[in-house]
Amino acid sequence: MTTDTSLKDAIDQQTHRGFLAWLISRQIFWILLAVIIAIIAMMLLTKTFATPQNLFNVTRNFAFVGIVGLGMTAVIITGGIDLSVGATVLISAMTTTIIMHAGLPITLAIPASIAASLLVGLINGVLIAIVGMPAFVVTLGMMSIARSIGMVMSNNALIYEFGPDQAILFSIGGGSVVVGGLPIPNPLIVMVLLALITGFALRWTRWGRHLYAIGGNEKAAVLTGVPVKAVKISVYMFVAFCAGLTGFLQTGWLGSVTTGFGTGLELTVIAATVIGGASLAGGTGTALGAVVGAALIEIIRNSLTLLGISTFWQGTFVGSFIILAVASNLLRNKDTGE
Amino acid sequence: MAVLELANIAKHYGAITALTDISLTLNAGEVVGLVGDNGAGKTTLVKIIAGNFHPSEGSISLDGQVVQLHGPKDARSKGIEIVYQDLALADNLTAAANIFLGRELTTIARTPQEAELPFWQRKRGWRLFMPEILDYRGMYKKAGELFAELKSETRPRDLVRRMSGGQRQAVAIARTRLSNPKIVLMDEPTAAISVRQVAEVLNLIRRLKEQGIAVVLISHRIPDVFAVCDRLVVLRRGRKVADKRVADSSPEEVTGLITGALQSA
Amino acid sequence: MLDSRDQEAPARPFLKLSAVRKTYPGVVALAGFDMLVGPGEVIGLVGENGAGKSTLMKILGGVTAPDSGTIEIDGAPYAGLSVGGSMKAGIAFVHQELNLFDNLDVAANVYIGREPRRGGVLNLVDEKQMRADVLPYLKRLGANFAPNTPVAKLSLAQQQMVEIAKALSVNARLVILDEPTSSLPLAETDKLLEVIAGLKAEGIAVIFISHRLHEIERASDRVLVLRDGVLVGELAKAEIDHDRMVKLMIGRDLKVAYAAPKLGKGEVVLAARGIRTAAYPTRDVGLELHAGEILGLAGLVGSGRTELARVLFGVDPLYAGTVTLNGEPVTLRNASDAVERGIFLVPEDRKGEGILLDLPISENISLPDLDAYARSGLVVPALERVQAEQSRAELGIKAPTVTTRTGSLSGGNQQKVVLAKWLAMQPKVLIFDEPTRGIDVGAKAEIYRLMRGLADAGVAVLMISSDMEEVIGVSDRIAVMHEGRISGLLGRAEFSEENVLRLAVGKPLRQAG
Amino acid sequence: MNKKDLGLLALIVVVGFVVYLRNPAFLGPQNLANTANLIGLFGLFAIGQGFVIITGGIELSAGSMIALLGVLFVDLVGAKGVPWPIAFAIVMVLGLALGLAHGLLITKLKMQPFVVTLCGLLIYRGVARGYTADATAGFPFGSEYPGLDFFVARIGGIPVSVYVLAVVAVIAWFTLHRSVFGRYLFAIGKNEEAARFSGIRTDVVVTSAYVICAGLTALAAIFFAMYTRSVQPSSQGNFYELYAIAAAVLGGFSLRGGEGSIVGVILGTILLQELQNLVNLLGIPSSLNFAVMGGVILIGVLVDQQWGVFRARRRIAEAASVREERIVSSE
Repeated sequence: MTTDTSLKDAIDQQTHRGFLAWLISRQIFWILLAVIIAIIAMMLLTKTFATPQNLFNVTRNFAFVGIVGLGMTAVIITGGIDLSVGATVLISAMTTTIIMHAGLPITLAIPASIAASLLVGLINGVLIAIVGMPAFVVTLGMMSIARSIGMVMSNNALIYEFGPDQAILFSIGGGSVVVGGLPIPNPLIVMVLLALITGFALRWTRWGRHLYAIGGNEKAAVLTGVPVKAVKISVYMFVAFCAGLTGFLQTGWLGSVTTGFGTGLELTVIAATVIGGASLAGGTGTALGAVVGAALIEIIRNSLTLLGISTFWQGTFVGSFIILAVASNLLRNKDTGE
Repeated sequence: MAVLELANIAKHYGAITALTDISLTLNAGEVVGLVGDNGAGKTTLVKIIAGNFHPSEGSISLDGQVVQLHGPKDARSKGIEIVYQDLALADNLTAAANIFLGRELTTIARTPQEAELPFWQRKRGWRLFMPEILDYRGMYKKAGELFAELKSETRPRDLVRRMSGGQRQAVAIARTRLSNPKIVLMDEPTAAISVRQVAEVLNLIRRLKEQGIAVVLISHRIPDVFAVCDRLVVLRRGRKVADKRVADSSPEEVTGLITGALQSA
Repeated sequence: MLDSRDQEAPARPFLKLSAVRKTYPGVVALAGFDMLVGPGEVIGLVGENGAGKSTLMKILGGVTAPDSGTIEIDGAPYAGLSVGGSMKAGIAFVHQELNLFDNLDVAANVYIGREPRRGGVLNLVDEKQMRADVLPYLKRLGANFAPNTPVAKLSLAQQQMVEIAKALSVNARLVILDEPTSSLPLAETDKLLEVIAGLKAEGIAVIFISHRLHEIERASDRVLVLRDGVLVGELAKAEIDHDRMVKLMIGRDLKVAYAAPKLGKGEVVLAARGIRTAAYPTRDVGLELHAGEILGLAGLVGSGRTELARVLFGVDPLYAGTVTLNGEPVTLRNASDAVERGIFLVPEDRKGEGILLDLPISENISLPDLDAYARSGLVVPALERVQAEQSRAELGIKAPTVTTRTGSLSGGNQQKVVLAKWLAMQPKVLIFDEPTRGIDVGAKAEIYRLMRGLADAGVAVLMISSDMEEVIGVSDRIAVMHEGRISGLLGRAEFSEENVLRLAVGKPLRQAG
Repeated sequence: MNKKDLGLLALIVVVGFVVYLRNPAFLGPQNLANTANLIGLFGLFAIGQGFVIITGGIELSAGSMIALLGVLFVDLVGAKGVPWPIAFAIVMVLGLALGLAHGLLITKLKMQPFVVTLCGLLIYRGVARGYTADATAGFPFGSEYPGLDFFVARIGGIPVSVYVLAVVAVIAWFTLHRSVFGRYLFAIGKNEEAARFSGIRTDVVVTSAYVICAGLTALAAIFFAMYTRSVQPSSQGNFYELYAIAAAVLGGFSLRGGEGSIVGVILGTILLQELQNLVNLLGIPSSLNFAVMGGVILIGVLVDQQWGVFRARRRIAEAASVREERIVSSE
């Protein structure tokens, strides 16, 4: 009957746009394209880029930014921001270090470092969601506090001895799994798993849906019974968890911890998520975006090294790239009248 | 039997009295217009019905049973739904996502009723072992049915950002239908939309009425109240000054009652 | 003084727009708009959202420039105004969402953008001067707050006064009030209308935009109605009334000329008795439809008219009651039962239910009766096209070819395609549900003509319509529905808007005399 | 001065007094002059930050800008032998140009200030390090630059930077609180759309705010370069933007825009420096430095917010009592 078919049509109706049109309207598509072009260019320009060793390094380095970027994306989707992730990485690393340096087993260090990070996230979340302070101010304050607590914990010294489980620690953070003859660094595996989980959660769970709702219209979310406070706290704890994971893995990779650990990471991570298409106004962002954004940043860094340009220029390139990406996105959307 | 019965409701804030001795009954399938000037107590009364405020005196009965409403969530679980004036929609989500906001269908919560329960109260059984995943198909389907029921042209997959005022109203109203409410409170649904969209919204209200839902319509627009309501209640300075069938009243009389030119009717 | 009294029209319009046009990608916001505003005139401007009001306001406010057309203010031509230019020319705005800065005080808000300055390198603001300047304006408006009150502490109505004081302070010659009453409580609206009268008395022109038509009615000297970027109506003071405005706004402005039936009332073709529909399962509804007449079916939306039509067409189940066609009872289990017997429906939702937008005209017409176009089971497109050509000529369907995609036609021509498909099958009963909704003025008249032509050919026509003018103008009899039953039948002598309305809301007719 | 500023001032006095009791060196001339100098340096670009925050924007690149411009200044004077007034002019012009670029990206391309200035942060630091190959820029050993000492001189025992700050603050106060331009800044921060409809050229005003901010930052950069004598491109000015934002937030600026005062931002700067000083003088491990700062920011905003909530409640109560009077009088 006519009514039934029209109802079915209405339900099945997709936005009337071709796949290609949809694709080129996505910032992430262009960024992915840039990544691929950069990789091809590097393979042609240098002999060193495509070597397993270099790729191993690149993927491992970007995994750290990617892991935190996944958490940051979730925060940014809600319209928030977390400036304290770098300091949280330090807290996690310091906790790991101190526990293992004291000769305690790694099975204690892992949960302890994650717990310490979660605590930072919990405090952030409570101050933002329950007390109602602006995220920028809270996490800015927390960044100072957490970093300085990290410094106090280490007593400002370089620690490079990790007790009896040192080998396990190093093999987790710095090791790799050989797949088909290619060594895949462990952090990359963690990142891929986490990206899959995050992507899944954002798209398929209530929690993910609630993040987008809060970023889109927080008041509406409150009025429709979304547990806004709980979700907000959980999201700051999630990003802190990601930071904690990174702190632990990075400790294992570097084999030593200094107080400068994770300095400036928050900005790199925010840069990665913004490149990946998340808007600081909230309501948009994807897990894939965070990973691709992080990859691009690392490839820029690596390319500069291989091309013999000082890596100090990295910030310049990354910054310019963000401006380019965001500006072109804005201009593109202006054309389509959105 | 009356769906909702308010008996001698009063609300004081300290020494200040916002509402005095309000009694009101609401029957199934009845549309009651609640009118009054700003500050007359409409908002307070609605917030009491919605469970935001506790009345200082008096009682609220639902289906003949005296109840205490502990907050909006409790009111909602007892069958009272509210359409807020600003509609409370998330622009970046689809119509279906907005309808199910806060009670998404998942592999575990298969029906809107189940989705409203806290997760530990949901029936699980063997489903416990499944991951809880959003049921997009189910939500689109149910949303489509709701729109069809309301005879609205809104499509479940459209982003709210791209919708007209009338369609947004349809989304907000469809949301209330999800839980088979007995009472829907609508706060100024026609305040900021065009003439044609007003007609659409009034039709939506009529659909609710047809389905036996009692509607409380708060509005400044007297013509709308007369177009759709069966009965109207006029508040002035926290008191009920009139409660009569629309057929027995006139816009002039109501305006007089609101402004105080007429004392009571 | 003396000669100004003699003149009919204001000597020189303050504002004159001619042929102003503005398009945005894909949308014509204003399509050649003309307007004259005399000094001291209060003009009501109404129109639906999207009618072009806001574009017009943006042009007058200098926010956007028109694509073409001229603006004259006090005789001086402008190609496009700038924000500052519009202000200098004496145009002031009071916006719907009050554009006040609640972190500043009243005087600062009134003078924002053009503060009196003490000069110097830093260009300091002369606060004292500013506050002194604001005071007389506040007094004129009867405001009871001081110029240095923070705006955050004012009520909505008081804030509105600040906005109007701002308009006065620029020595505005034209004040544009954009939905000023939408957030005001009822009692304070009167105050605003007084202020408007005051402005008028001082020779300041006012353009008053509102959806609250009663206020427009009270305040305006003249009303302009915008629709789809075109001025669709202009009402002088005496002509302003609520219904006229609504009709102009939503586009039912056609004066229908009643054409008397040629045949006179014929036999009863269709009789429905004791029908119960899903919408009103407890109410009986019945009506009789004669050959050669147009029976108007009026009533409020939701009164059960469409449901009745759908039952008669067989698409909705019949819960109770009987339908007889030419005296014989018929069972209508589905639409094809109805179609077989010559009962056709032109549905309200034309695009969804009436036609298939993606098919060519010819295939839409042949669809219900494909056997007639088939030879040994195969549809012969040539036969379809022959019929379609014939229909196109008969009904005046404006389309390049009969194989044109139906969706690309205008609303009126789509409706003709729906009609054509039924006319090709010798209808006995034709039911129209809101036949002219969303159809432009010219095409409407043609559809009315076709309906009358059908009736004259002996077809029984049932027309559901919410458009009062249409019902009264086209029908030979009117049946009015109210909450699922026929609340009254009117003969031509009894036709009036009041009678139809009374029946539609369930009140008895007033006794004549 | 409003109540908020008075509260801040009281806090500064109380903290100062407590520190003095624990360590009298706090009020010694050497310590005072040193702290005053730092207040002067930080105050300069904190005021600039204030101009940006009042429009509802943010400037994250101040620290990197201080490094880049500092490096350039030292390099021009020390290595390239450019006379210092010319180098000064070049650096100032460059700073203003960077501010202009930020302003234009924000107003013309409608990019978020956070994104634009975050990129500025990355870019300028990168350029500074790349340009010097991460080597510290300094003056040749033993070289003398007559006139340059002006930047680090003391007049009557008070560092020049304090005088400069005083002059800048007075001008800024008049600009923000008494001038037409300042009025527009407040208006835009509250409601940009409405400001545009009031005939304010919001693009120009917002861009000017970023130019002013960058200009003051450039001035501060030169002072910092002269203060440290050599500029380490990787660390000079690190996190200084956060100091400035913290000072502004403490001084009553709202990050949403439209609120704030010059007196407030200066008091905020003073309080932050005083706390830094406190950490040093009281023998608190310097690693806790950041913790003290972060804690102060958090507590400051928390108190301010709770105060706001309290005031809002009181206002509702007042409004209610007025209404009650009306009801009583009408009956």
